[in-house]
Formats: sequence, structure tokens, C-alpha cells
Amino acid sequence: MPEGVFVGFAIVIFITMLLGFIRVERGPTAADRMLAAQLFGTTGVALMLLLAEAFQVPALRDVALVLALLAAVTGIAFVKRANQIQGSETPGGTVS
Amino acid sequence: MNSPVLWLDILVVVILILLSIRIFSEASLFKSVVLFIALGLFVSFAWVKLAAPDIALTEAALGAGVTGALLLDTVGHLRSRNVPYSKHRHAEDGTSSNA
Amino acid sequence: MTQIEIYLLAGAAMFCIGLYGLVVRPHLLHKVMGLNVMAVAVFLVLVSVARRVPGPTPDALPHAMVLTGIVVSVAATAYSLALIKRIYTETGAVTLQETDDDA
Amino acid sequence: MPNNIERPRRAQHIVAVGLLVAVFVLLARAVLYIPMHDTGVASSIQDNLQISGVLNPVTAVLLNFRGYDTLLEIAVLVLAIIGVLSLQREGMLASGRLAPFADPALSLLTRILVPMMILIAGYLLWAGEKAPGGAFQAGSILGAAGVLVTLSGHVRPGWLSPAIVKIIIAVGFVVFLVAAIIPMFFDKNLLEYPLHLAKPLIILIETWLTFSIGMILVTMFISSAAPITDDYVRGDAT
Repeated sequence: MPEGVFVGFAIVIFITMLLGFIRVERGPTAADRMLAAQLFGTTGVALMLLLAEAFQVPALRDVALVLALLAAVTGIAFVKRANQIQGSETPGGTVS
Repeated sequence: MNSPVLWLDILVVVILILLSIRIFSEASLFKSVVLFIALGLFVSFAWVKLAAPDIALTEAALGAGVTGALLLDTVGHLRSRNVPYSKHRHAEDGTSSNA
Repeated sequence: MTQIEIYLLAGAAMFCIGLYGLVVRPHLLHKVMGLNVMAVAVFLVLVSVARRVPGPTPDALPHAMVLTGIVVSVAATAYSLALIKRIYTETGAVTLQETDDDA
Repeated sequence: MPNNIERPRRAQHIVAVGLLVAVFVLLARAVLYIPMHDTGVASSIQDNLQISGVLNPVTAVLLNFRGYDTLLEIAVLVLAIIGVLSLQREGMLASGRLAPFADPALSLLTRILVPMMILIAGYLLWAGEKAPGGAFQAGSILGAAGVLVTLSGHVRPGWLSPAIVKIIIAVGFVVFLVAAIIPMFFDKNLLEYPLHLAKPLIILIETWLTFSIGMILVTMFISSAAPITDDYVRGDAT
């Protein structure tokens, strides 16, 4: 029974995660899209922890830990590289 | 057969396929890269469902960290066209890009 | 349909989608992403095959192979991206089409 | 923006998609015909796990049973980094100075995250002996930590000269290769570790591999992301 509860929660969280695709698709700025991708990372942490309980795989807590630490790297790479350089090219400072 | 666990599998697989279609049907390069980063995350759920936590761990570390940073850096580089080296560096400082 | 079959078919489908990106899309970055999607598809097939043994723990051999493959594909991606940047700074092109100077 | 690339012509596009659908049908048939019976590999890995020196079957396969795969994989990584470095101007590794450290928020984030990443990398390396983890995961996290440090604009510390960077890149492969070859001088096969030395040898190799993989990933990022020099911009005026 507890397994079913955890899997149910996991599916609910997974569906909320999918809402992030609305932001990825509609933008309008690059930062919106990138933040939606970051949302997948942070929600993914919760999902990994739920699945660790549901399937009794303690190693998934390590996966959650790694995701929580490393999701930031992509965001910072976006801010420092993909967005910044574009800012010198278009006055708006955004890419779409 | 109709257990919730199998539904989760089907959900993950459908999202993986839709994501990979969107990556290559997308005109905007940056959007493709964001979708590709998202694909890396969703694939690590597939590894979890396939009882491969070792691979999920590697995918989370490499997909979320290194590959994403490399691709975004390349996108930034490909956009930095006609920007001379001096301005290029200033733009990265964020100090005198308006000068 | 069993769980293994779902992932096997997803692997076949993603392989073709990645092939589409590699062959049809002209931008070099799309081609690199296409190769990566194809790699993910192959890994999906290998890891699903690892589940064919009875019992809860899958076969460790395909897992080790996929682990190796992921690291190698990251290395190949990094090298391809370095090549793309070099092509771009030398020629200003982001495709392999000779006529497409304005890309 | 480099996005205004002409789409392929419609007829070509339809033919390509048709061909790919045909490939999919063939592939789907092929993958569904993969025999689903037990080949016995998994049970033989489980049976021999106690002589491998570690308790995690994936680590046992990677570093003991099929160690030559991993050895060649590290060779591929070293080749890839040589390729990346050879695409750079000479001295690009030396002139790795980046933008000064400006952003206070990023500074704080880096100061919090990087020590934790190093800690987690050490933990995963240690856990790899009996749970998911090991040199690849730990090395990837070290690499990501290095990418973070690079992005936040820290200048490379003085002791980390280009020569030392290259040594760290190579050391994992060299240690692994030496450990693989030494048994051959004692009438054994390549990579046939003595039973009582298997565990310490695997941990030794994995530790050096972690440093090497981390340094390779960082160098891949730094050297392909290094600011372009003035004469690189030539030919850019189309």
C-alpha cells in the first residue's frame, strides 16, 4: 500500500513538472525557458526522493543530491555565457 | 498490467519521444538546447525506472552539469558574431558592455 | 505490453528521431544533439535488455557498458563542440553547406 | 542570429521522413526480437563478485571483469582532450585568465556549492565500492565543480600550471595502465589482479581516475570556452 501512495505522489509531481513545458514553449525570453529547465531539475529532486521510497532504492537519494547540486551549473552557464554575450549584440539583452 | 508503475513508464517514454521530436522540429537553436537539457533530466527518470541507479547518477552529473554548460557555452559563442575580442571580454565582465 | 518492450520501442523511435536531426537539420549543433539523442536511444535499448534476467537486480554488464558509453559520448560531444567553435571562428559558418555563407 | 538557415526542400523532407519511418519499423522489429532468455552473464557476475574485491557489481565489471573496456575508455577521454587542446592556439591553456571576480551572488553560490560538490564527489567515490557510485560519477561532479569555478570567474591558482594540468589529465590512465600491465610480469594476464590486492588496487585506480576525469572535463570546458584572440576574428566579416 505505501508503495502505491508514493507512486501516486510521484505521478502527480511528474504532471506538475510537465507544466514547465508551457514556459519552455511560450517563452517569451530565453531566461523564461532556461528557468523552466531549472524547474525540471528542482522538481526532479523531489521526484527522485519519492521514487527512492516507492521502490526502496536508497541510491536514488544520492541521485537527488547530485541533481540538487548540479542543476545550478547549467543555470550559471546560461547567465554567464549564452545570455551575457547576446546582451552586447541586441539592446534588449535577451534571446528568444 | 494496469499498475500505476507501468503508467509512469508510459508517461516517461511518451515525454522522451515528444521531447526528442521537439528538439529537431524547433527553429530556435536556443530552444533546442533547453529542450535537450530537459531530455537529459527525463532520461535519468527512465534509468531509475529501469533499475539502473548507477546510470541515473552519471546522467544527472554529466547531463545536468557538464553537457548543459558546454552546449550553452557553444550557443553563446555562436551568437557572439562580429564582436571583437576586446568587447567580447568586456561583455563577459558585465562591467562595460554599454561603453 | 511489458515494461521492457515499452522502452525497447522508445529506443527505436528515439534512434530514428536522432537520425533525423543528424541527417536533415543543417545546423552543426543540431547534428551534435542528434548524435546524442541516438546515443541515448542505444543506451535505452541496452539497459532494457539488462532487465531480462529474473529477479530484482538487472544484469550489471550492460550497465557498465552504458556507463562507459555515456562518458565517451560526453567526450565526443565536447570535441565536436570545440570543432564547431573553431569552424565558426575561422569561416563564420555553422553548417556544412558550401552555398550557405550567410548562415 | 545563425538560425535563419534554409529548411530542406519539401519533397526531400518527405522522402527523408519516409525513410526514417521505414528504419523505425525495421528497428522496432529488431529490438522486439532480442531474445529475452537469461544468458547467465548476470549470475556469473554475482557468483564471482567476492573475488572481484568490491561489492557493487557495476564497479566490479568496470574495474575488474572488463577492466580493459574502462582502460580504453580512459584512453578515448585522453585522446578527446588532446583533440580539444590541439584546436586551441598554443598557450591557450596557459592564458586561462578569465573575467575578474565581480558578481557577489555568484561568489557566494560558488563558495557554498564547490566545497559541497567536492565532499559529495569524495562520498560517491567511497560509496562506489558497494553502492551506485564510483570514479565516473565522482569525476563528473569534480568536473562540474571546476566548470562552476571557471564560470564564476576565478583565476586558476598559481600552483596549477599547464604542466601540472596535463599531468593530472594523464595520471589516471597511466596508473591504470601500470596496474594492468604489472601482472603480466608475474605470468598472469593483463589486468589479472592478485586476489588479496584487488580491493586496494581498485580503490587506488579509481581515486586517480576521479582526479583525471574531473580535470579532463574542466579542461574541455575551459579550453573550448577560452576567449578568442584578436587574430581569430579574421574572416568573420561576411
